Amino acid sequence: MIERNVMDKFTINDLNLYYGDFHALKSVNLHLPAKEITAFIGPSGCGKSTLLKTLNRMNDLVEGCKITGQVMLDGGDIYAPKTDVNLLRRNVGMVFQKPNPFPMSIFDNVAYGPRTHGIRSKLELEEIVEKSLRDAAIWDELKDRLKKSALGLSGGQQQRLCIARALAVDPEVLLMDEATSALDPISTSKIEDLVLELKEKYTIIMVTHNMQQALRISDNTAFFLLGEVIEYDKTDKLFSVPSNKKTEDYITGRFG
Amino acid sequence: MIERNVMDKFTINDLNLYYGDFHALKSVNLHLPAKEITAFIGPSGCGKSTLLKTLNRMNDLVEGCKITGQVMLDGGDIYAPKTDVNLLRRNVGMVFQKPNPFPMSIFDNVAYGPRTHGIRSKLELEEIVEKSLRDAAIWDELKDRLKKSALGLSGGQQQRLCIARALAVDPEVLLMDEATSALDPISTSKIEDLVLELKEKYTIIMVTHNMQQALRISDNTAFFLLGEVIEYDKTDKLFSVPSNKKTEDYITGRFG
Amino acid sequence: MNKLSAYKGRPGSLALRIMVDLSAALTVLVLVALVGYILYKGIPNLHLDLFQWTYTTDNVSMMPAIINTLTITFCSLLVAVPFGVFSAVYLVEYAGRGNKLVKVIRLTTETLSGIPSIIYGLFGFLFFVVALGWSYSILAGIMTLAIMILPLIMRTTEEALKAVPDTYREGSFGLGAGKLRTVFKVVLPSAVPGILAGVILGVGRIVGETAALIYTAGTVTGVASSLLSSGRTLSVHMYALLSEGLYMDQAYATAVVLLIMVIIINAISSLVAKKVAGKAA
Amino acid sequence: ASLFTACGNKSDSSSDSSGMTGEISVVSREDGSGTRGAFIELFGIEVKKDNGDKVDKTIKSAEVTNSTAVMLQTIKGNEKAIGYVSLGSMSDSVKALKVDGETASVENVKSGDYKVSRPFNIVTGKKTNAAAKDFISYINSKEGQAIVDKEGYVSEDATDSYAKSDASGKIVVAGSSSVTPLMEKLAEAYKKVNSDVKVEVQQSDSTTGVTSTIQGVCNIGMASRELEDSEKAKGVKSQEIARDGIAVIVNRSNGLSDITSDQVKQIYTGKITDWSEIK
Amino acid sequence: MNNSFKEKAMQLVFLLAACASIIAVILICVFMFGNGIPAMSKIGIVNFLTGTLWEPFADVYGILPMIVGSIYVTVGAIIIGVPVGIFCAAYMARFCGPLQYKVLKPAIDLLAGIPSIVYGFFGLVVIVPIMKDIFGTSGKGILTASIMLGIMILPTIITVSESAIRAVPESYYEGSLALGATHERSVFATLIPAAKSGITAAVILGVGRAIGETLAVSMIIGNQAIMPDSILSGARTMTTNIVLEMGYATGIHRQALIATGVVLFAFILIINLLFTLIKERSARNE
Ligand SMILES: Nc1ncnc2c1ncn2[C@@H]1O[C@H](COP(=O)(O)OP(=O)(O)OP(=O)(O)O)[C@@H](O)[C@H]1O
Ligand SMILES: Nc1ncnc2c1ncn2[C@@H]1O[C@H](COP(=O)(O)OP(=O)(O)OP(=O)(O)O)[C@@H](O)[C@H]1O
Ligand SMILES: [Mg+2]
Ligand SMILES: [Mg+2]
Ligand SMILES: O=P([O-])([O-])[O-]
Repeated sequence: MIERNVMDKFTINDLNLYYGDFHALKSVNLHLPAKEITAFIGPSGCGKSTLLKTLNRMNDLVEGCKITGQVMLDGGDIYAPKTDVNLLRRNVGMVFQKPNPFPMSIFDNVAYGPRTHGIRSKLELEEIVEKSLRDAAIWDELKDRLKKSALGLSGGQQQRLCIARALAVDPEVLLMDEATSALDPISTSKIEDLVLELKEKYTIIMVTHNMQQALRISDNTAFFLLGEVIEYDKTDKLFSVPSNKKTEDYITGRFG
Repeated sequence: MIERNVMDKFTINDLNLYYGDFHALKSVNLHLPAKEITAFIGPSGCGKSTLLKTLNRMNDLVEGCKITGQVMLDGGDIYAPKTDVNLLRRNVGMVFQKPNPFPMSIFDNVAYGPRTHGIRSKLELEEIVEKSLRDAAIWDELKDRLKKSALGLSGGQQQRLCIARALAVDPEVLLMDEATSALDPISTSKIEDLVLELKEKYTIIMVTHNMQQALRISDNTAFFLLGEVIEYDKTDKLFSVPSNKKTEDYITGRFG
Repeated sequence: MNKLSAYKGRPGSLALRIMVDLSAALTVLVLVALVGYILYKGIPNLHLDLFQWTYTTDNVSMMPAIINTLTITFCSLLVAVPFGVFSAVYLVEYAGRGNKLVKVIRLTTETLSGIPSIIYGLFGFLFFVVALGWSYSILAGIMTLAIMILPLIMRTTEEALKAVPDTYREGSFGLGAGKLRTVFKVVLPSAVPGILAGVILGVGRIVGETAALIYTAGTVTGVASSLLSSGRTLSVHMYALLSEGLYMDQAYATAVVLLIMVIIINAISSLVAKKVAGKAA
Repeated sequence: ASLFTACGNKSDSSSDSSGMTGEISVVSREDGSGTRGAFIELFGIEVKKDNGDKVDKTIKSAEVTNSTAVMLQTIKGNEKAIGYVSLGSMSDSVKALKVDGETASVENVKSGDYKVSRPFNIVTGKKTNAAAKDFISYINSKEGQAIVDKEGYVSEDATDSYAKSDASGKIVVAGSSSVTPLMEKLAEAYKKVNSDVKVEVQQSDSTTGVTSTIQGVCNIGMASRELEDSEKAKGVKSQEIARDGIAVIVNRSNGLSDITSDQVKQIYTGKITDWSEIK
Repeated sequence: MNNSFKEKAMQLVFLLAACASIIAVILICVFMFGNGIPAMSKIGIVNFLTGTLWEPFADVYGILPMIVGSIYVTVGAIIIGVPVGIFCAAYMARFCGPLQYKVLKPAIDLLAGIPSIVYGFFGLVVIVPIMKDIFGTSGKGILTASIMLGIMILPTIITVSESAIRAVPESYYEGSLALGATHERSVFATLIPAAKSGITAAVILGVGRAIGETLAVSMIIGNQAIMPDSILSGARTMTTNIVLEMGYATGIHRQALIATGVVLFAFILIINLLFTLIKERSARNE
């Protein structure tokens, strides 16, 4: 068990989510500590991505998606009517499974967020872009081609660019949905290193299929099955002495 | 070292491949034994997919792709002018990284190949479809919905359907390009089991990012770096006592 | 390119190949015949007289018509494109997916695209010319044409918007951008080539239109001096020249100029499309 | 075959050398058109019923066109076709037939020897401004009618010369496409004698010309037909400014050069269907 | 706050733009129905739709011949234009080299930009005489008009189909090739079926163009208001009926012509509805 703590970034209380008639998340209760890495694992279709999306309300975009329960960010209910969704998404950045740079230049990609939030000064933008790309460990590779289209980058570069893009708006939380599953081991390794560094400043929540990855970099792990949280614990503990039989079955499968 | 053998399915002699000016494969020499599983591993961009595609001439589709050297299938040069490319591709089936079922019914997907090759009789087609789906270990799951669109299947099901589709034309070789990288562990496991069964009848050549996977199921492994074959050996041997320093670095990296 | 031997034992493929090649050849043949016909009939009749600044019944100049065509084309697009694009944005980005109203709009607008242009002309005459009191004026013509090409622009834009991957939208929302910004900065720029294809089709219709204009913009032979004065486009000019059979030769010469104009407009459009697409890719 | 005798006496005509055989392609104008109205009336294709209603007996299989250019091109391209067209639009690409021995010409129409013609009308509403009146007076003047003559139409009798008034402004003349070419010529000539009035000519069709006048969209309407009662009821009246002869035309390769009005009637009512029946 | 106001304001602008389109649609409908319905009721809907005589001078208005004419010509245009168009689109998307494409693409754009009056004269001067010589008729008629319309809908069908075929994921094509299918089979058995919704849209647009085309058709179809008895016989379509007589029509005759437009509108609406239904059904099956 992970103790509840006032420092928790997210507190999820009895969250239920329905896609039309389909009950996709069932009474989820979780509290995600700040400045730690929490991993969501579980078989395909168990609701990992769905839960991740509820944290920055990307599920608002899904038609017929209904929610009951509470998601608190720093103690405030993000589903309260007065919540500014755009501000929320600015604070809770997201990196997608498939890198999705915009069809514009590398610079414009990273500057997109700051510009959205009203930064116009060229100098300031240049600073932010450089800093974000440095933070995403890709500055050296890209600094000479900032004006080139982002679509010309390799998959790994695109993904790190997307991370830089997310960092550029200076979020507090970074959601990553299988952000490395489309990448080769070397790119993956770079991004894992990066995530470990980012932990200093950001709260990171990641979905992964790769249990080694969860084991390697996460502090806490939640195991999902059919929309339910089966087990949530410190990563070391969950992988070494799982308290639930189902968790054990899953992680000790031949993939353990 | 793996001894050359008259039973080898493929013999690749001094193969060079260029994408325009880019030298993507450099003097590749390989011989791939029949009815065994050979894995290609190596970092992204090292030429694994490229080499795989030369084996059924899918690289013909790439503009500006030039080849020198020889690829022999059962002793015949597949790049000889008189080669019937369609026949070659029938004999050397391929399964892609992302499952790509056609947007038609499950039945029609599997029957597509046989129909292409002139089989019209409904009875015969039904037999082939059932057998192929059984071989791909997915018959029981799908037998009641053969008339439904294949696009409604889950990723793992789609991939096994694509394998069934490849089997339906009765090939001798199956090329698999990261066929499980888009799948969850349970689906991956099913497909690995399947591949091990298929080995009885087919020669299988697979590209994978996942070294555990290579270790688990392949007989031989070739390690690629920057378009060159660095080491090619029995899988056990390559992973336990690699003879090349680079191989060792790669497989003992944090991903080993 | 297609070695015959490759089709040995595959008569179906060979047949398909032949059909494909024949169809392409046929299309080219038709075009060559059409263009050849226009040039053959028109070029001998092209005289400098036809390009004088003012029209008289002696010189039958098409210069004013050329200028009017450009004015009307430009202004019609100026009206129809924002309305068409904004409507499409509403339908695709804002209205809910199952929205019944959207279906109705889509159906009726699509239906309107099959209505013969003379009906648009009569409507424009009664509505713009008479009811709104604009009398015969290029403004009446512009509005009528704008309505006529609106469904076209809407439809092509809709398709183009739908083709923009959702990942772009997600990416933008995920950064805290609002819907408006997402639409203008990410979605619309990616849809520009598709929208331009619609614009090209629209230009084709405007430039080729006669019936709808005769009853609205009128057929005055001079350059329209303001939006509220009448003027004829090249197609109307050609139609007028032909109708009584008095100026057949000049009509054919007009067809040549019309052809050249279409080529130029298409070339410019595709150039713009390339530029925009190039910027995005 | 009964017609054989009807025109057999004209030995000087080249009709017997025609040798035309084959089904006649009959081409007509659209219902309601002024040209068609005049044509069917004068050739007796239109029959009055007892109750006074008129019936158009033109055979249903006749091709119909609403464009003079299409008429000319159709006759030009089909050696078995017959049609009719305004004299003002006659061209060398087709051949006009003499009707009952009379050539279709302006002089013959004027003298009354050639009967097939239609009126060119201008239509005015209640409020005709000074500028429009001035233009109309020009049209009706000697100078104006001289232009009508010059352009190959049949002028009206005119005795007075045009006297420039001090009217000025813009007037719109709209309607019949058949009248338009003449009106353009008139407007151009008028501009030379009174440049204070600007005349805009809008070419569309007779009905639109009348409607536009009623609606006040134009000052003067043009119609190549007489006004309907329903239109007159709306306060417009028409005035003839010229007449336009209508020529019966055939392909140039047709050996025929003469036709009787009865033969035209028989052809257009479907009694004669083959060229061999015309000798 | 400022932002959310802008959002709301622009959403309103978009909505208003969409409404403007609706208003335009409504205005035109009101105009058409307002003029057409009274005539229909005076003539009697049944008489109007099923009457085979069109005699405006006798106040007899039956448009069945025109309905039949429109159907014949449109079907003819589809039979001629659709296969050629789709094959040609396949050629452009999948068979031709970049050089041929560079020539073909602007050529087809050009075809789309040529005004119908030019098509009409081309038909009159080139196609009609050919048909006359082959069949010994006057050369004008349903077949001639079908050929002409078949040509005129080509650019629409080719352009829209080509982009639909291009939009099909390459993976389908590769999947088919990898099964040993020839290039041709891969294109026609996978790409084209996968593009069917786009191709259907192309056909609908083409049908719209064919059924609504006026000027060119009126020059080469003969325009006889009689029931056609063969594909060589002359006929009149609903559109040519309107454009032909509008110039001199007054009173109920004029209204009857606009009522013809209403029927046409209903026709296109029905066709679109049918296509929508088919599309939805096939979408549900997937
Ligand atoms: N938009 C939607 N409408 C209806 N059902 C949905 C929707 N999105 C997801 N689902 C369903 O909700 C369940 C959870 O989906 P989710 O994407 O969260 O799974 P996941 O754990 O992320 O799986 P994966 O590892 O494959 O990404 C699945 O059964 C899925 O089919
Ligand atoms: N069509 C092409 N044109 C030009 N270069 C290409 C093309 N396809 C691949 N390449 C280049 O050839 C090299 C080998 O590519 P290949 O796809 O074979 O790599 P891979 O080993 O399969 O990598 P991955 O694990 O990422 O799939 C790469 O550097 C790649 O950029
Ligand atoms: Mg997921
Ligand atoms: Mg690869
Ligand atoms: O044919 P119109 O005289 O009415 O133009």
